[in-house]
Amino acid sequence: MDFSIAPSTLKRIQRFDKLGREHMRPLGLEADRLGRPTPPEHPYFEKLVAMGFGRTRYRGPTASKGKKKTVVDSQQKKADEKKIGRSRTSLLVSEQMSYWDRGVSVSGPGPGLGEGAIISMGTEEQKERYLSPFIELDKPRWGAFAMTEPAAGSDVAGIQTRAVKDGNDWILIGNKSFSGNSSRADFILVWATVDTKLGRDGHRAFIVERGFPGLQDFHIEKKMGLKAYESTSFRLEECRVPGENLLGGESYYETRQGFKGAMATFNATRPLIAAMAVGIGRSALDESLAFARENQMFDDPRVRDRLERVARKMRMARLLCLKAAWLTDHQLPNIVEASMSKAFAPTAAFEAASLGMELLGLAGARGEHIVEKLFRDVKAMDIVEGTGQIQRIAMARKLVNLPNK
Amino acid sequence: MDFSIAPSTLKRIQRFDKLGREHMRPLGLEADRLGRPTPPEHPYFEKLVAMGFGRTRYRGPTASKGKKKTVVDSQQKKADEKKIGRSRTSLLVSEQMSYWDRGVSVSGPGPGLGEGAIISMGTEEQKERYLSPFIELDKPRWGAFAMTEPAAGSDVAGIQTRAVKDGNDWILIGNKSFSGNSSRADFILVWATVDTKLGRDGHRAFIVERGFPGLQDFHIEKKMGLKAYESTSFRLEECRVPGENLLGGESYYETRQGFKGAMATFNATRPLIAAMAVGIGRSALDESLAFARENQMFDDPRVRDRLERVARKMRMARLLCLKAAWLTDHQLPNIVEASMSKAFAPTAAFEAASLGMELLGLAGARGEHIVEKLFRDVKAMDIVEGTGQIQRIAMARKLVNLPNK
Amino acid sequence: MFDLALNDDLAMIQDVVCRFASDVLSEHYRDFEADKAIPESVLTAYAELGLAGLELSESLGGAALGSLAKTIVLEELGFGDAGAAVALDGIGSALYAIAETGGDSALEQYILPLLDKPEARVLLIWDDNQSYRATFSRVDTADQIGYQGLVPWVSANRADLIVVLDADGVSVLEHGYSFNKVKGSGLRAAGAAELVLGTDDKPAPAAARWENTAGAARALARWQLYISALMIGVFRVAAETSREYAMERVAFGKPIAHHQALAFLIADMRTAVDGARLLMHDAACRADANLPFEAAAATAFVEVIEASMFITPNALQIFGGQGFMQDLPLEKYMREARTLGLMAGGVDLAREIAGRDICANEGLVELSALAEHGDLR
Amino acid sequence: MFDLALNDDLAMIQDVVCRFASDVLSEHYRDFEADKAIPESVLTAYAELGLAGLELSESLGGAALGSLAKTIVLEELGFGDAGAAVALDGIGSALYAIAETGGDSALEQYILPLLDKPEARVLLIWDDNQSYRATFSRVDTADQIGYQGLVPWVSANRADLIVVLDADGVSVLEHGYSFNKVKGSGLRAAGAAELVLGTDDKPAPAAARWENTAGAARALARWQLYISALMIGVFRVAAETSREYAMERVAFGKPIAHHQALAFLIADMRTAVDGARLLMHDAACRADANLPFEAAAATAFVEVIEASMFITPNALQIFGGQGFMQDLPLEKYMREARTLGLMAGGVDLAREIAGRDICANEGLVELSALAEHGDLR
Repeated sequence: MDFSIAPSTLKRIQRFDKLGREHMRPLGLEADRLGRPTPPEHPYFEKLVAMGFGRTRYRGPTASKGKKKTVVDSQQKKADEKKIGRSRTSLLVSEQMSYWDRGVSVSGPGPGLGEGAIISMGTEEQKERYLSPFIELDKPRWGAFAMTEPAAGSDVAGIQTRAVKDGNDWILIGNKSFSGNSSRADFILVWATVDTKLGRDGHRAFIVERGFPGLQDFHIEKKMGLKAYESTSFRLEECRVPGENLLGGESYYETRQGFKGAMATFNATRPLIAAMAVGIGRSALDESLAFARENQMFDDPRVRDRLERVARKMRMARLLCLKAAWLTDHQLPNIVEASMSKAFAPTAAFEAASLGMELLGLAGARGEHIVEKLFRDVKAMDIVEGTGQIQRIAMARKLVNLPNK
Repeated sequence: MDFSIAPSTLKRIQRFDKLGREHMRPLGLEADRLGRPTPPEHPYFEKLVAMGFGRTRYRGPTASKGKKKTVVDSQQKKADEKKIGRSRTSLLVSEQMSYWDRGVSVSGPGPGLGEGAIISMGTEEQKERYLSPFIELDKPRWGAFAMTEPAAGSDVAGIQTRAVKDGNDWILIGNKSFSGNSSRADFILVWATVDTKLGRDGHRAFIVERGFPGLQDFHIEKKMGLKAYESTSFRLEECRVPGENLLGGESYYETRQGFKGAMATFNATRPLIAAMAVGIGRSALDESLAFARENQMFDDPRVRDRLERVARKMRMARLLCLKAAWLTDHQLPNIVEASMSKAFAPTAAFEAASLGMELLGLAGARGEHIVEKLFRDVKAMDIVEGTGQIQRIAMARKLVNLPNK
Repeated sequence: MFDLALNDDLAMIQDVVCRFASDVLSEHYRDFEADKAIPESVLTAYAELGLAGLELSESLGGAALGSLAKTIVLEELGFGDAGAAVALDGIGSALYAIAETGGDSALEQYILPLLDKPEARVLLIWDDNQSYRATFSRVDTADQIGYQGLVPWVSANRADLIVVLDADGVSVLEHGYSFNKVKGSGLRAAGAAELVLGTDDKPAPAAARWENTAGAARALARWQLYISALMIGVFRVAAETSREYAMERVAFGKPIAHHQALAFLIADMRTAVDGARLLMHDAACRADANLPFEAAAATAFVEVIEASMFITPNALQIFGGQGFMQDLPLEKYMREARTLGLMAGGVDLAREIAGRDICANEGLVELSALAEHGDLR
Repeated sequence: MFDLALNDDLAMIQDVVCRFASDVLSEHYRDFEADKAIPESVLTAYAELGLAGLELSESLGGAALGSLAKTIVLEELGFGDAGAAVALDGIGSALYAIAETGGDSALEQYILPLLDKPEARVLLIWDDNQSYRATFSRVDTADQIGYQGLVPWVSANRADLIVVLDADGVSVLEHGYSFNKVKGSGLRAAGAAELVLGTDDKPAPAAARWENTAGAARALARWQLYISALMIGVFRVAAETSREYAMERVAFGKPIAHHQALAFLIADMRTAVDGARLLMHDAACRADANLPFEAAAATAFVEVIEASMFITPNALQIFGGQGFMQDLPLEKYMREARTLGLMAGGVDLAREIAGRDICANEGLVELSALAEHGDLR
């Protein structure tokens, strides 16, 4: 058993501290003050690209053709080791970026949430066409992902956007909401259904390019917090999508059972979101402590006790996240642990922010302190990727064989 | 709106303080130390009888024959007023008795939990035969009630004890558990089913007299707490019960729908149990405060804060109980409020006892302090008359039309 | 005897304010918030209800209604829009601070002239003297009591009077203060500013000062009740709105309210609303019966604050992603609840009062305001 | 890098103790409790596992295993029977108190002679000097350190040695103390008595005393970890037992575990188990890596105590009326958990340590024992 962090990981994490302090946090506060996302033309995004952020994991069309074999063994081993710690490392990086500003961290350029699906399900042509521009970015570019609908929420099986085959094309009809960066994206991975009665079996994913006719009515939503990134709703008004933009091609959906099976034992996203909550909570805790220190509040045991409680819950949240990621790294089933981290961390982080407000008192009510912003930011972490209820259902399926129905 | 207690009620409550201090509390501690119920021949029960406790509400066969009309108006009005406050008064009396000792208060002689059912459902002959001895008690006498079964718990619809008609008699076959005072009772009101598939519709209640053949294997259960009263399991080994002992007679069960309908809008028992929890919790709080005062612990704000929290929750619990009882008194629907009080009070009382143990520290671990006993007593209040889960289901049926299935 | 029915007068008042709140306030809350102000027409409409000074004695032209009546009015206003409520009842709990320490003559001098002005604003602030929380201080000179420093946030952009409450009494300031607008987190409809008392070299002078420790304690308790009522309004509407939504919204084949865990959460939210409300009414009835109510009010305030941080975030959560959007009022409920809980000295002051009261109690603990001829022990 | 796998040695130890606990302890817990003692045969059987002094260095004949190993052993014993565990590991955390302040020579003198005696008992007690909780006091004379007063309860009926830990160091008493049997609430299997130190006119003399503030702090932290491990064993078995029962028991037409609210409760209980366990392992690994672990241990202890009062009453509750009966161990789990949480100075001392550590932290908060070449900030 080992609770240490490898120095290489620590270094990767610390890379973000300068960026976070100098850019992410100020940008987050600015967006909050102005009540609008950081515009896509902001130099910060250029800077990120220059620093090498926003790139895809996809290595280009040649990568899958046996390039690996030319790598010498020791290098291979090192790469493997790195790979084996990948989930834990990404988790800690996500936490640290959210520590500086979760909204800003999500606003950054890159292929977006759809990247994993494109890599795992997409055809070679789709990967090349849509991910290649993200191998070395020439400028800030975004990809987007659109599953959620105004009336669907966590019930992803219940999506209503229809996909109707029309010759070689598909026609998409429906509304999407809460889609990150989609008005600035080169493409949006849109989930639709060929038949609402089929549940998940009816789902199809389409890569919809900016400018496709019928992709319209982008509306940047007014959020309670996390204002630095755009969360957008849009309409698919009989949006025509070429047949080759069906993710994975027709054949993929015939063998889909295998994909679903794999998904049922692993979940890598939930611990990531949970870790973001930990980042927000730690930020709130640090700022509360700083305020309490400046104002000589530490002599009051009731202040100390509440700070202790919040710190303890954050600590526990982080460990739960790491456990879930460690399981992922070892290809061990982690559904219980992934959902556990996601069910736990956001409420702990909320408590951190709420306590911060209590300690700040009227200084918090001014609406100009970062703790007040974090109090508005944090609630989203308990909603995205499934609420606490959804997580507990996932846990209970494993723990007590809770039936799906 | 009025939060005061009528002087007459206050007087009724205070009647129990001397009895409680001098008898109930010491008896409760003694039974706990000895690990067995107060024996039925204990002089305390004689004393209760002499004081007029243990009597039935049933007024005898003449009462229903228009005796009321001879009462003059002012007396009638006073009686009505008294009657209208009855639930609130009983509630506060229950609370106060539990404050002194909940186990002892349940051990007292009287017709028991079946009294209400016998009065409302029983035939005139049944009332006279079984309740008349409780109008003026010649000696300590008990009636008992047996619904729960070893494997049924809160799912009362699922009772398994079978009732089989045999000529004019009924044969009862099954096991009952957690039945208060039943080994010392003159009669036990036993619930059985004519057909398990019918659920509640198949239920029948029988008055089983001590000595009926097949009523056997009484076993006084070893409990965690509340040791002063006997909680007993027994067997019905083809126990033969005369047809006239079917509660209400055959005809009653044909019109049963009406009875069920009435029950669906009122519940008077849940707030009573909740009030008992409040009594236990107050007792724990008082003793914790006394300990803290003796040991000069009040200067510590974290001690004060936790006492404040417990006192606040107890206060709130009592008000929720009173609200439910007030609704009953005014014949207003109270299912939500009754279940609310029952869901809330026992956990608040548990917290009171648990905090008490924390304040006592090692003095609590000795196992000789009343707070330690209360810590063991209190948990039962969260189980009898339905756990918190059952209460929330009842609430949700009203609040969000949660379906029965 | 314990009875929760409202008498006819109070039931009528509740009905009138409830209607006003739903017709006039709950539709326009986003405008109020954006403008950081209530339109004159709304101020006038509220004034026409004739509720100003309802707590004043008849000799002062009031309705001689008590704390219970006030909590009923405020809860309904809070149900509509808590920020608007603060602006509409512009004199607010400052009235109590003056009444409890300065008495009728002080009310005549300072409050009555403002009573018929719909736009009147009197700010009550808490002087947390010597505490680590203090952000301004009292600076007395030979001939004058003065205040210097700032209050980081007040729910106003201007004020006709400032009333300073501390543990020993109350001061009134008529000038020497100024406002710097700030963004504000909750209650923006009533304005949001930093209040500056005096200048670097000159404190803001008190026009009057009444020393009265017992009165100051009662004034604080009434303020706590006042804020509690607004907060209960806020979380009651949050609980109601989310309960209704949960019954309509279908997911996984049935209304989300029929998933047991959510049904239970809704049940617990209702319990939190009812329990907090009973504690508040208990304290208000004690106040109206001239019984000690300071500890009861503090207790209610603590419970209300805790309940608000359980109910409003969960109400938002029930709406999922939509709850996080400003198109719906759920996010506002959460902000307003958090902000209100910082007022009237905050939760720790209330805990301190309630806790000390519990510990001071000799013998058996009185657990309720059940009192007429003697308290239940 | 963060890794939760046990190495082969630890996995083997865990397996052995787990088997011992389930074969030998969990069947007989009611007998142990009634007898307030563990039969000699069981003591011997445990001694034969060879785990005594596993934390001692190899030069002292130990296995040089660390805190992590110890927590694994104790958790498994606690899973079987926490009262028995206290008696079986009769030297217990007193060993750490001596090791951390007196070092190897002290261990050689006081502990090694007892190591091969299965019935050896060394009692560690906390001297809450000057606190309102203190029930005995240190009475020093010119030539001797002494102790007078009583400890209201200890989990023993006799002791070979008493080890007194306070904030500054450790004293050892070889005689001058006596035991009065009491009923006990939890851990009765290990005995239950009031410990009397000295007599009215004569304190119990210390045979040795080591002053070492840092060592004393570490000793307390190890004690907290020790108790935490036992408690985790207790609430893990409570959670497991009730989860299994909930899957078997049918009510309202399906296993009670399939009623969503209960399913959620079971999920939350698992979260509480896992979270508390991670905090404990984190602290134990810090200790084994010679990093500061006092605050981490205190944090784990607070969490473990809170989790125990969530898990064990709910586990009982899942069994309904049967849970309240002594035929099943659920009621015992609740009693043992509550009792264990009063040991090692109790929860408030731990809160104090953890809270002061948080507040002492300058700059960004370190939130974990994630440390190798530097802590995460």
